[in-house]
Amino acid sequence: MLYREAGQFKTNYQSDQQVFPITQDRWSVLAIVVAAFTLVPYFASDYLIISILNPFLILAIAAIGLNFLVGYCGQISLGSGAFMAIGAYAAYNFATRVPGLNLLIIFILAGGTSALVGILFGIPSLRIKGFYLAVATLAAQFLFEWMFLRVKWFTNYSPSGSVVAPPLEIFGLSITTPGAKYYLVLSIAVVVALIAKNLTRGHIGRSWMAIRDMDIAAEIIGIRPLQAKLSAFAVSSFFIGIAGALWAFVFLGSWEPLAFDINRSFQLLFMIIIGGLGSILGCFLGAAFIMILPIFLNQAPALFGIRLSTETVSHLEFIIFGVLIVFFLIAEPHGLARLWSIGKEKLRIWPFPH
Amino acid sequence: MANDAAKSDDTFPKLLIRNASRFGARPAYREKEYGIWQTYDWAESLANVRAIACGLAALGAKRGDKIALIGDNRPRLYWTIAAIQAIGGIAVPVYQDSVAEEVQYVLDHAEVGIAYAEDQEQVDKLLGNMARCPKLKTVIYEDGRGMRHYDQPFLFSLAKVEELGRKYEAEHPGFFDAEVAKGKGADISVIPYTSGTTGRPKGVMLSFDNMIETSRRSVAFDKLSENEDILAYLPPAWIGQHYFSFGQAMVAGFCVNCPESGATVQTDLKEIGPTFYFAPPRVWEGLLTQVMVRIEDASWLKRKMFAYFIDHARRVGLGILEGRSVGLLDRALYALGELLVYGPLKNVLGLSRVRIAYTAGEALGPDIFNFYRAIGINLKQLYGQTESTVYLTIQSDGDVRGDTVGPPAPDMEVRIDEAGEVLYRGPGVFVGYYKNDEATRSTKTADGWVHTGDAGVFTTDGHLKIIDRVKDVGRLKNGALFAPKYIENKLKFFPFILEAVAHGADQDAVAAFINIDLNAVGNWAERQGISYSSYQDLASKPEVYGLIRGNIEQVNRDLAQDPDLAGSQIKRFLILHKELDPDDGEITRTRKVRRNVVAERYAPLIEALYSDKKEIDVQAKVTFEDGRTGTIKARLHLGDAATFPAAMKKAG
Amino acid sequence: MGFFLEVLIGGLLVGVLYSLVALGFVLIFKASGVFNFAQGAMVLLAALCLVRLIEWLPKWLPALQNPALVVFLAAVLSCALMVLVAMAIERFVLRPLVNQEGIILFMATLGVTYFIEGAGQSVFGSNVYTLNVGIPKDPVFLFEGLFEGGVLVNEFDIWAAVAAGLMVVVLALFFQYTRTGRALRAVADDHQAAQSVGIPLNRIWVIVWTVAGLVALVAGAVWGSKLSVQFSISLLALKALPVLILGGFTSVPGAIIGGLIIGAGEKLSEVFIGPFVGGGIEIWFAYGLALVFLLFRPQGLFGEKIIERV
Amino acid sequence: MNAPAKRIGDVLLKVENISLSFGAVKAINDVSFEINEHEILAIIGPNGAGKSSMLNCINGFYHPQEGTVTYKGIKRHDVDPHDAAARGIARTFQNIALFKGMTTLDNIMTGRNLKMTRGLFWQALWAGPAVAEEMAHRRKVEDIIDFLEIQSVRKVPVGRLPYGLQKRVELGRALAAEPTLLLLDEPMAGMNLEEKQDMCRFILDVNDEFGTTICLIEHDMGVVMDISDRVVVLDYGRKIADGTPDAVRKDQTVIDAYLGVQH
Repeated sequence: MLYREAGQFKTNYQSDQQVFPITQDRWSVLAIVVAAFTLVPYFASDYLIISILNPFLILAIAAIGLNFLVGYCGQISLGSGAFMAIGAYAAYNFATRVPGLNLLIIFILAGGTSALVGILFGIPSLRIKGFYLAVATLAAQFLFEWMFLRVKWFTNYSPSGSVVAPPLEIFGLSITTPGAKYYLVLSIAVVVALIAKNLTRGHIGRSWMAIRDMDIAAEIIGIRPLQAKLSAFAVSSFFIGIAGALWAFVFLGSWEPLAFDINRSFQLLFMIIIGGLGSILGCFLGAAFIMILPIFLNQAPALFGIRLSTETVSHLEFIIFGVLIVFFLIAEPHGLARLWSIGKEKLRIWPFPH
Repeated sequence: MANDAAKSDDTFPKLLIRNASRFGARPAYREKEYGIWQTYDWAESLANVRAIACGLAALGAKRGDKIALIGDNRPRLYWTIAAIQAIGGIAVPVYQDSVAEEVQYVLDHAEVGIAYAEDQEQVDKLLGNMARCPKLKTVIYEDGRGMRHYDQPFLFSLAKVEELGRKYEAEHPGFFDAEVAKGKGADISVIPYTSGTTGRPKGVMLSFDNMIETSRRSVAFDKLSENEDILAYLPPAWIGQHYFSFGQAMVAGFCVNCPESGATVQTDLKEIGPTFYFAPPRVWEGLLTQVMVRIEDASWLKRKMFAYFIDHARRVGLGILEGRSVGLLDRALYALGELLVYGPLKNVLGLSRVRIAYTAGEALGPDIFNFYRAIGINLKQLYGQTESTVYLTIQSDGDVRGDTVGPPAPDMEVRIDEAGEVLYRGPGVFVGYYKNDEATRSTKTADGWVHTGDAGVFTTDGHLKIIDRVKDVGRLKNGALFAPKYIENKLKFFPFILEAVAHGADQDAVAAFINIDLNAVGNWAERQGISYSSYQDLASKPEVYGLIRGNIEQVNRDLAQDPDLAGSQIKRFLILHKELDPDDGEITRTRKVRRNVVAERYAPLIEALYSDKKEIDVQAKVTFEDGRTGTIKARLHLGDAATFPAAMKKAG
Repeated sequence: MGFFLEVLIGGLLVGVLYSLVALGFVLIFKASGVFNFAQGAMVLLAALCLVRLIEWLPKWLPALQNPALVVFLAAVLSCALMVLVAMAIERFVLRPLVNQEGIILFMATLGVTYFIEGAGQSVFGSNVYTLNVGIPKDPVFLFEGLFEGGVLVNEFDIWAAVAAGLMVVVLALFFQYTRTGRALRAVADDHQAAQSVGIPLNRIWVIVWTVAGLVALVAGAVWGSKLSVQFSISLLALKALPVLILGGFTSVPGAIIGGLIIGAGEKLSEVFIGPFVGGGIEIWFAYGLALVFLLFRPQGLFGEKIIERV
Repeated sequence: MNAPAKRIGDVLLKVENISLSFGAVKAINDVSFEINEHEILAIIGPNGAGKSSMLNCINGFYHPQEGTVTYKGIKRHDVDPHDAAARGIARTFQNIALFKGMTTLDNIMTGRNLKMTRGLFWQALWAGPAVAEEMAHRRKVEDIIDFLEIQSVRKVPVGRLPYGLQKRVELGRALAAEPTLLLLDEPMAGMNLEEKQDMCRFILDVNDEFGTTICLIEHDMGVVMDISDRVVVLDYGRKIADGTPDAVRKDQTVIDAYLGVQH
């Protein structure tokens, strides 16, 4: 209905293979990004930014990272919580042990460390597949959870194992107000989404998807499984690491290993399942869904005037979560992203049926 | 047009040189290939034409030589036409889907020396005819796919011709410009062969003046500029396509877009979104049927919304399109309709950028015509023929009606002689029929008037209304006027009827053959839960007879309103067991019925219609897709249709 | 030496309990190809149901005071609940997702895990309950003859090991020799093929999930009384994973031996390696062990060899 | 227009005494044959004769217990699939092995991955060399799409294509690697007459236009006799005939094998 595609023809391959070939899509995404940078910080309350928008963006970055591995390369990973933790503690150590480093460099180094560890834990994926691989990543999860608790060097010998993020400042600007934090996280999220889109539409992305769809055929036409899987693990862990650093520095402020436990891994996995495996948009939709649902559940009873004890609310949260996961897997295994693209398809051939 | 300016651009090569200097980097031709629209600007086009022209000269082409072109719409085809004309040659376009002997007749009749064929399929047709075309010495091909082992000496790829051309021009500097300068308005620019419904096709000689003078007027009439985009998808040999994508394109300087292949025209139309669009009636009818069929499957809500807004558009749309005053509420509702239905519909059909659209060749049903205008497509009627270089009568933006073909085109005089035949005179009048003076004399009178062969009448507000072919207009036994095409067009306005042939001359009543539209009737049958196996099976169903009878009786009611046509209401009809097919010679390539062939081949059926038989067995020879022939046996029902008393003769 | 033996036996006994939980996984994977992550939650549900019923039954039916009878009735009612849960899972989760790939089904069981944890705790309450099903807990000394102080072992663990051993034997017989057992193995190989020979797929799945529920009940009872019933029991699933890796997803004996290795390995590593590295390593040691094993035999001890065809 | 006699080059691939067994089952039993350059060699034989296994040995998917494969002069006991692909061996599969999650265009582009080398950095920025490389390879793939006449399904996910078209896309992916040796595993299985004729035309054009050597497995004798230069016949893992189509057709052992005369 909103699309006017007549007359949008392509005269070169670059415009034919761009991220948003249809003008209406390009303009609407541009509008959203501009609004996110201008209107949202102006109108949104501090509470909304601090407790919803910032975590949503950071988790979206982590979801993009995990989607590289699970959605695009088909390697199941239950260890994303640990990789976030590596990002957080690497950033912490770089910040404290190497003073004067620019914040962005710290994040990139944190991502790099996480990527290296990711490659290490990617090696088993060459011989084992499916659930067995899930166990290898689970081993990473527990190993690092234990390591950050027990090996004091990482936490700079703080007694309780919890650490405090250093004051954030970048190019001389101190980042303390919610607005500043929001801008930092938003700009990183936009850059990450763009990089993700570029990686998945090039030949690297295709080799990942080939491994995911039929790894035997991929190997025979010349794709090195070693290179493809390890690059997926590296890129995935890199972005999850950055998300971990952001989560610790910007959102939590001070944290201990428990903040990155197995439930975080499950949460990220749910985000990309519900959001849509193999879709960058799916990461944002999934992150938004998983963030907003618990908040909605807490507010909802109040709306209908029934008072519920916090305990029952948290149980209710579990129940509804469980039901929704199963519902989505039955209704649309490809998640919100597929529903979104079907909706878009309907609009494009409106008024005719899909 | 100032007189001296005429000298510098009175031929297409000169126009091309002017365009290359004036528009330079603007796109002149686009072609969908390898997934994207390959674009060639005016400067590039001129360079290629220069190389081809010199190449043709290198191959021995002389001024006045006829060079045939057989192929689909491709930038290289149009460059070759311009190149031929640059060295004084005459282009002879041939239909690309005509069979070998049709090609042979044209090549031999036009004494063609060199032929341009697009690909292996067309080259094979030419090679097959070499023996029977003594004058054909050289064949040029564009797409060499599959011809690697063709080693005939007289076969050249277009690339080789361009290479020869560049070498030739190096040896004869200034040759190209000198040749172009020799060209003048009166020279013959192109000889298209009419797909005559009667007898052998005739070559219509059209001079540069014919083409350029009429193009200048029509470009000015519709205010076409170099920013237009058109889609060249109809056969290049048809005068209409040649006029739009060569005549007007060179004059106005707009871009000609060539689709990837015949199968992808619909998607290419949507991608390009042309601003100036021409389509024969069957395309407009087919599109509307397709829309109605697809909407049937939509959800209840969408169907209701669609019906409501289309109904609103039918009431208010024409007023808005023609700028008449319309109530504020209606205008607001129409705007909402534009957002919800008309805009998306035009977008899906690829017509949202259309500024001017034409239909011609056959009559188009008024309600189909008004449907497109109602949703905001500026569709207009025009009437013309090859001999008049297309534009004879044309409707202007403010003065459009569904049932007429409009007032005479600029500087074109049109009159009706006592026999009711339409005659015209003006700049578009053709030079004559090639090597057929006898036919030229019978068509062109001494003082320059041309017989169209169509019967027509002028309405009170100066619009011409075409009734039928003069020779087909007959009288019933009781003297009532019988115009078969007029009746057939009314029948074809119903989506279920694809083709109709009316009989009645010198009979006491009118009877009709009906061809059902498999797509529309098949879909209707599914909805009614009627199962059918083949076209022939569906055509013999009693329910389908009932459906068609309803349509015929509706036509009879319309005919009853018109006093002098009330007598020719349809009393008897039958549904043919097979579609009339160009391969069987029953209709022309552009789907015009060949009456004499049909009358002679189906004589027993006509006879049965005028007897009181209820059924008749029939055996018909059919040629299949790959040329094999077979016979079909079928039992046809003969149906009766109710007729209505004539209305009182209306005043005036 | 005695101390080593003591730790070893302790480890082995705990290993048996791990394999009990692992059995639940193997059963469902063998019969439906689904890696049921919700097995841990089912153990928690069964334990919660058992312990609360034991508490509530005497209140609801004052006539019923004899503890043995109470426990017995609670156990029966818990079995009924597990059957209901099995049917619900089959009806609302498995049937709509029939022949989806393994990863989709695996994620569905994640959803089921959350649901059961939420529902179970809201119905039966979510704090810690001590469970006593009458298995004596006092320590006992074995093999006094061999070593000076003999080996200190908790009698409870022995009983638990016996219960687990009994359960394994029953299951092994059930799978190998009964008609339904054969049907189960057929379904595990190929859903369509089994259906084509007339095996009622839905009924089979209900049976499988019920049996898994009963195994969960026994595991729940044993773990419940050992560590008392609390939310952390549902994390048992994470403990059972390495056992499955070692033993292979599809073999019952594999689950038992895998459990023993993991149980012993954990305890030994905790006691002998732990102190050097800061302790608490058993949480990831089991995974490390399984991972190392996996690199040499990707399909575990007894799992079928993975053959890839083009 | 009869095509001029095809210039058959020297030996491109030599298979010597290959034996392959799965446990007790002897799939291939001491088979040797050669394939010359620009030749179309057909491997025929009843089901289970070891045809597909032979292809899998040539491109390294199976490692035979005995025997060697010499390709372009390099003798290998265990061929590594990646290495085989890198040195110009491409293949299609008996039951289509396309990447269901991608469109036709992406599937064929994946065929070119060996030739695309730009690293992560440039890909991430989607700038300079990475884009230039992608566009150049896209242009090559468009030639193949044009050659196989699948322009209209360019952006359609392969899962939705009819069987005949999927077979063509798979051939396109193999061609994208610009192979010198093309292995076709029953390219025309399950096709109707018209689709078979198209596929034959494509195979002949590939051999003729690109000079690719082709080794195909086919059951349809009509096709084999028409388009192949030489035929190797396998039966129960053993080579029972090797020669021109006509010679093989008259060979008594071949006739027995096909009529199922007991060994």
